[in-house]
Amino acid sequence: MTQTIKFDSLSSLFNALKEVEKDYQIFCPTKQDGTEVFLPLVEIKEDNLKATYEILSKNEPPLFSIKSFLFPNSEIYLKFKREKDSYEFSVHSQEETPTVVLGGKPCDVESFGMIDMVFLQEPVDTFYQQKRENTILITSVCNQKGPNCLCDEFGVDKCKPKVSDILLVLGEQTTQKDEAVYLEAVSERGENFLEKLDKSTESEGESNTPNLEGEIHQKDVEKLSPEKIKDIMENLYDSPIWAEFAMRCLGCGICTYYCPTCHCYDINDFHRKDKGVRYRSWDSCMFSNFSNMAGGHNPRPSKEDRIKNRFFHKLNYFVKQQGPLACVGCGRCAKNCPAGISIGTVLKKIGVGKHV
Amino acid sequence: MMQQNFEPKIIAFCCNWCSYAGADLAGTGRLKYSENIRIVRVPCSSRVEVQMILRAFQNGADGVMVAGCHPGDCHYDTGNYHTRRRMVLLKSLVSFMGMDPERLLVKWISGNEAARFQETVDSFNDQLKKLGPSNKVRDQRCEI
Amino acid sequence: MKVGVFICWCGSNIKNMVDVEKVAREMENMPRVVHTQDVQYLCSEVGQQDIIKAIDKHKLDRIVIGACSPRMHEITFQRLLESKGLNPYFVEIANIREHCSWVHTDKEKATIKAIDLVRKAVAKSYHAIPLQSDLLGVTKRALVIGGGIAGIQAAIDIADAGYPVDLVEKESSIGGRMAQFDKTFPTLDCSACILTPKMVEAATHENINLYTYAEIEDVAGYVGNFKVKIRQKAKSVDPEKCNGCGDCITKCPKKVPNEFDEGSSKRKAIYTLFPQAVPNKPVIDRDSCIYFHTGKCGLCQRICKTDAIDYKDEDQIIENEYGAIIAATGFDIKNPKSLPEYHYGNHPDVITSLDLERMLNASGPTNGKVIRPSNGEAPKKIVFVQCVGSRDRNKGNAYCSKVCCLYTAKHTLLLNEKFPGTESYVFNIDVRTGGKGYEEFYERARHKGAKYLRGQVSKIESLEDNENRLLVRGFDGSLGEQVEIEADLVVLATSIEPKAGSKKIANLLGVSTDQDGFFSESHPKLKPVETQAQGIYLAGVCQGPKDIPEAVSQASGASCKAIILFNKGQVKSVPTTAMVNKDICSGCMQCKPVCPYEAISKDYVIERIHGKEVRRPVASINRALCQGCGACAGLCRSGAMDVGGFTCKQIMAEVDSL
Amino acid sequence: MRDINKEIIEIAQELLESNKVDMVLGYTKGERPDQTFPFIAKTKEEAERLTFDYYSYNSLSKYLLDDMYQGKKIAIFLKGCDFRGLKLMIGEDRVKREDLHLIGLDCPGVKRGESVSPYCLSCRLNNVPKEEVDTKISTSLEPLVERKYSHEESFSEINDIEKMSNEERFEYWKRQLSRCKRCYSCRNGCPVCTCRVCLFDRENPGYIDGATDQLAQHQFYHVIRAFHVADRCVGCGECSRVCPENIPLHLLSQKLIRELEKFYGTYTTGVDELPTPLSTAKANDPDHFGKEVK
Repeated sequence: MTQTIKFDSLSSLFNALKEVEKDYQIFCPTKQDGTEVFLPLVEIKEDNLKATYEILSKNEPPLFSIKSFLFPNSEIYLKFKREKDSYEFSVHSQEETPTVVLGGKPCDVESFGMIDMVFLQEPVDTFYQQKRENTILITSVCNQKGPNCLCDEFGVDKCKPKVSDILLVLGEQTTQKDEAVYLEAVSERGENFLEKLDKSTESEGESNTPNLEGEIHQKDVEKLSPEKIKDIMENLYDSPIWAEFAMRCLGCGICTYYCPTCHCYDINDFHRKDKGVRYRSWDSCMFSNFSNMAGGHNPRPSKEDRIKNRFFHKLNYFVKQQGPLACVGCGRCAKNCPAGISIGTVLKKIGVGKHV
Repeated sequence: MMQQNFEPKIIAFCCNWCSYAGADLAGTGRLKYSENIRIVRVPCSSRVEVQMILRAFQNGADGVMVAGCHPGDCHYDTGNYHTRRRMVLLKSLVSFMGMDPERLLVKWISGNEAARFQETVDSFNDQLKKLGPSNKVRDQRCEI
Repeated sequence: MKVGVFICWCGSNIKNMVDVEKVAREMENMPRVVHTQDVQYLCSEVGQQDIIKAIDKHKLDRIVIGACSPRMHEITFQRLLESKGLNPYFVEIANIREHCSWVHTDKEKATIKAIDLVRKAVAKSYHAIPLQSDLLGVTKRALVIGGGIAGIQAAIDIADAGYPVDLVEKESSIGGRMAQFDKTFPTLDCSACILTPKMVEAATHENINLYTYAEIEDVAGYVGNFKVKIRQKAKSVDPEKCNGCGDCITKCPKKVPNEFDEGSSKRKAIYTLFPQAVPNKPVIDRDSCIYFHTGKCGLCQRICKTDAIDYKDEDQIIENEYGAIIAATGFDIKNPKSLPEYHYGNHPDVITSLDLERMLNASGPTNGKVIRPSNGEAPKKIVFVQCVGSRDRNKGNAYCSKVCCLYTAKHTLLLNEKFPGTESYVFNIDVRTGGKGYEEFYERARHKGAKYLRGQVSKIESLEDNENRLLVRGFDGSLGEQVEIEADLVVLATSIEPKAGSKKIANLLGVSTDQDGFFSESHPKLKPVETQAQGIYLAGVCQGPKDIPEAVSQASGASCKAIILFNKGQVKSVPTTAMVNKDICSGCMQCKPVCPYEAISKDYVIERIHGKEVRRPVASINRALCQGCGACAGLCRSGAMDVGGFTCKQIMAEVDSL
Repeated sequence: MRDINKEIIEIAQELLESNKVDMVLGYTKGERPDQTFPFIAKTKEEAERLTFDYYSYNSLSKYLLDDMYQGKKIAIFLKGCDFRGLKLMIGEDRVKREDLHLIGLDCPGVKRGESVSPYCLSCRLNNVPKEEVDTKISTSLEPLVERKYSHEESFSEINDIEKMSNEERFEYWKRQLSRCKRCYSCRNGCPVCTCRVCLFDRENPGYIDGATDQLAQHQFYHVIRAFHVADRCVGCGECSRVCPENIPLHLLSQKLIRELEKFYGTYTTGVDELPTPLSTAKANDPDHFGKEVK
């Protein structure tokens, strides 16, 4: 039974993937117009591979989290038709062919652990569940931290994430320092997929993943304690710091949309004439109309309320409900927020964490 | 090439005082033109919001027409001057984004120009038949 | 909300092309529609009763009607709703006649379209909001633009009804075209004899105020409350002091062509338009006056006993308010020079009918003698050419000038009377004599010897004979062959055209003009004197070619409309005005400059935000001024501005329903 | 050489100590050297952290619209483009000039990553006019771009797209827009998107929905957004700068500015008098729609 298979280069891995393409939808990261995107394998040409390799090799998550593969920005629930006064509903059929997402970073895949806690508990979000079970995650591991990374602080193992099907290790990250690419199955789903790949000519067959080299465990990092932070937050509800942040905040949705653990959505109907669809799409608690009520009342009228709510959810409410802090330390907020507000700056403000 | 079997969907925003009246006169004169046009009555072409035009395209219109009084003849003196500026801008933006500007027709048709109304509709209809269905700006969920 | 849908057959007008039953059936599928019905004549008493019954039975509060254009019967149905205690703007009309059954030929497609149009109307009706109109006062003073017979008549009628009227005339005297004429058809009574009394009446009427030698500068406001700027051109003669002796005119050394005689005679630089001019006080034509060019001369000032000449006189802008305006700007005649085949301008003996009219006029350039301009001798053979520039798009105008047939008949009769033995030949496409006593008049002309040739003139050229006569080449339809006539004089019945500068007036008034430049009436059949602009009415040829009795009766009609307005004393404001959603409005006031009626002004609202009182600007609408064009709503970025009857929701709903 | 940061701090501290203002709205350094972020100093100590450098790209004026700033006396640092945006707000009575102490900087241009940001190439006003502000600081920083403003060059970026065929243009924008996550940062960052309630936040009528899988919705949003700032754009480029997906949104605005200029003459928002071109229309504007249909 396959544990690890080795490809002598990224392109040979891709050739192998192409052979199994008919049974899977495979998505990989690359660059388009200089911006990191995930594209279906078919659209990835030879000259994209360089970019793809860069993304896999850099110890920083790709621009946009792979959350959207299991929890799309917008997806249709059901369709409906109206005949006179009778309505006809039909559930929107889900994609059957299994999906393979290559290139997620440990922090990204770990985030699914948290979303599971919300979506897979009763009542189960079947749309998420189906995708979750139908998706194979090939995680590109890190051998050190990027400029914005807080994975260690938030207890994410950047070398061996708990949630994953297959780990992707680049030769250059290892003691070998070669161009090879190693795929190591860490789940049953992963193993089955690797077997399929193994049959393909490109693979060099069985092997063991060489040891990673690099700043694998940061010594000076204290792992953040959810309980401690939760308690600190308890006393900060009326603190002026939220107003301070709010004064800088643009009120856009970048932090929530790029955060791999944020999972709020809105449900809408779109209909013309006698037919239409009900669909859900991401929503952001940073938007003023997120908490707007039918009567026009808004329980979180100001930016201050909203920004406070967001960080209380991450650092307090979620701990109470599920246990962990709702953050995997991917650092996307730090990277993308136009006003420089991030989980890091907040932790710093509330006096937690050395690095930040 | 003309797609004969294809019947374009045209939504026309017509100024109540000129082009709408012109369409009425075309009726009174029994002038025949294509059935594909649906007229939305507005008090003045300047009332038309850009949002409405795009909405029409979203909903699957193959062509949108905005018709007002001839410059200088506006029932409200200056309305169509504003329409003119807005539409010039919208058209250029739309073409800059590659979204077939020729699907947006802006026309000055007075209340007496029944024939001009008829001719405008028919030639626009033919032009759209040549262009074929509009699928660049259409919200796909309309077909679901 | 309960919607009732009514589809009108309009007899066969709609039913023949649209499956009305199907349309009605389809509408049953629309939400909130509780009643659908197709009716033979919805506008009829019976039809209206059907609607009323349905309203009572189903407690309908939205009525959707598929019928003729809302521009036709919207009022009818709005009144009906009002009578049932419903807001008149809860009725929505789908135009399935003018916009559907009348213009399409494929019943199936037409029916599908009709269904769409009615569905659109139903969708709109869901979002209908109640609208009211306010009552506005009316300035009981009328302005008449143009001092021709139409303008004079209109002014006198309004004045007689007891309302003050300002009559503005561009020339230095009222009278207009009719003053140029000799006799009028079909009675052949003297034009001046019947006109001058009216001119004097207008001038002396206690309620009429004359502004001669004046022009309209600007028109603002709306029905009942127009604000007009009038430019009183400098007359350079003080009408108060001047006693009209006329010495200045006789002494004035400068001679210029006399427009009143179509340039066939000369007038002085200081002049009255014609002997019976009203007011009969001269003005100085500064363009030709020596003094105003060189600063020398000044003769008139020296000899004027009453010291009325005032070279320092300046244009003045007079501002007045009016409740109603009547446009009677009259007409010009086409200059036939543009049609070389008629040789006009190349040979002095080719003249226009108006030239002949002046010659025939006893006070005209020839004191009533008809002569050949080339040599001053009496013409023996005269050829009249009809439809010069009329009834032929390629030669000028597609329309018929209407009066030429009759005045030409008149001319032949007058010539025959005054100068027995003159032969008259009339080339015509056909002779049109609609009008009381007109056909008889034409018969009389023929009986008296005028020879009518049915055919058009192809070419006129000079016969190089010693008398320098003309050769008229034409086609005689009755003989079916080319004919050539050697003529002493050729008279061209040139086309009537809108007065130069009337386009400018139309723009000032906000009245649209038709493809020929004549002012557009509100409805060709039922509103011939109204315009699309409320409170502005039309009289005379400015609306289309007419003869004198028609112009006069239209003038009386127009004045009657003004009088009605004044008697009511108030007008309903437009209910479909712009509305500001003050919660959303940012008060950026970008909409202000867009408004043509200055109806938008800045206002402030005081709000409590997190316990703090905040005073912020918002736009606010003056409903009396707003006419509901919606230019502001089209601009407003946040969608805070909206228009009653055409709200964003309504139009969006229409668009979505298609 | 003068140290601009020292100067900035002194000015801020003076204003705060003398109670001329309640707060100073400026910039401070972020975690990384290439990060500079908005910063509000309320005390002498906080003022110590104020700074200005090539990464001070945020437009601060937009913040003033938030209720939190209402009724406070505020000193604000302004680059040329920020100043233009603020002028528009003052002109539209959104903020009160008397509540503000304007500190004008002559801007050396800002950087995006290591390269100078493209919008600065089309900058029309880097040097805030002395007479318009209460305090004027001339930076000691080396200008990043040659200050000779060439009108044509300022539009060079859109020429490339205009050269494309209609289809190419469509594909180009389809690619760009399909990345849009509708985070609205382009709207919220824009100093002239100043509506109290944005059209896109209106529920009724709902103009737009979150269906990010529909190109049509993206087109709708971006066309309207660009159109609504067409005659207001101050060319600060925040729209593109804040976009995490690097969608070149400023090109849309530039295109519109050029069209406006082509037909209705040059108008520099925040410098020229209100009203803006779309609120003015003239009888003698060129007419593009009079021609007969072919």
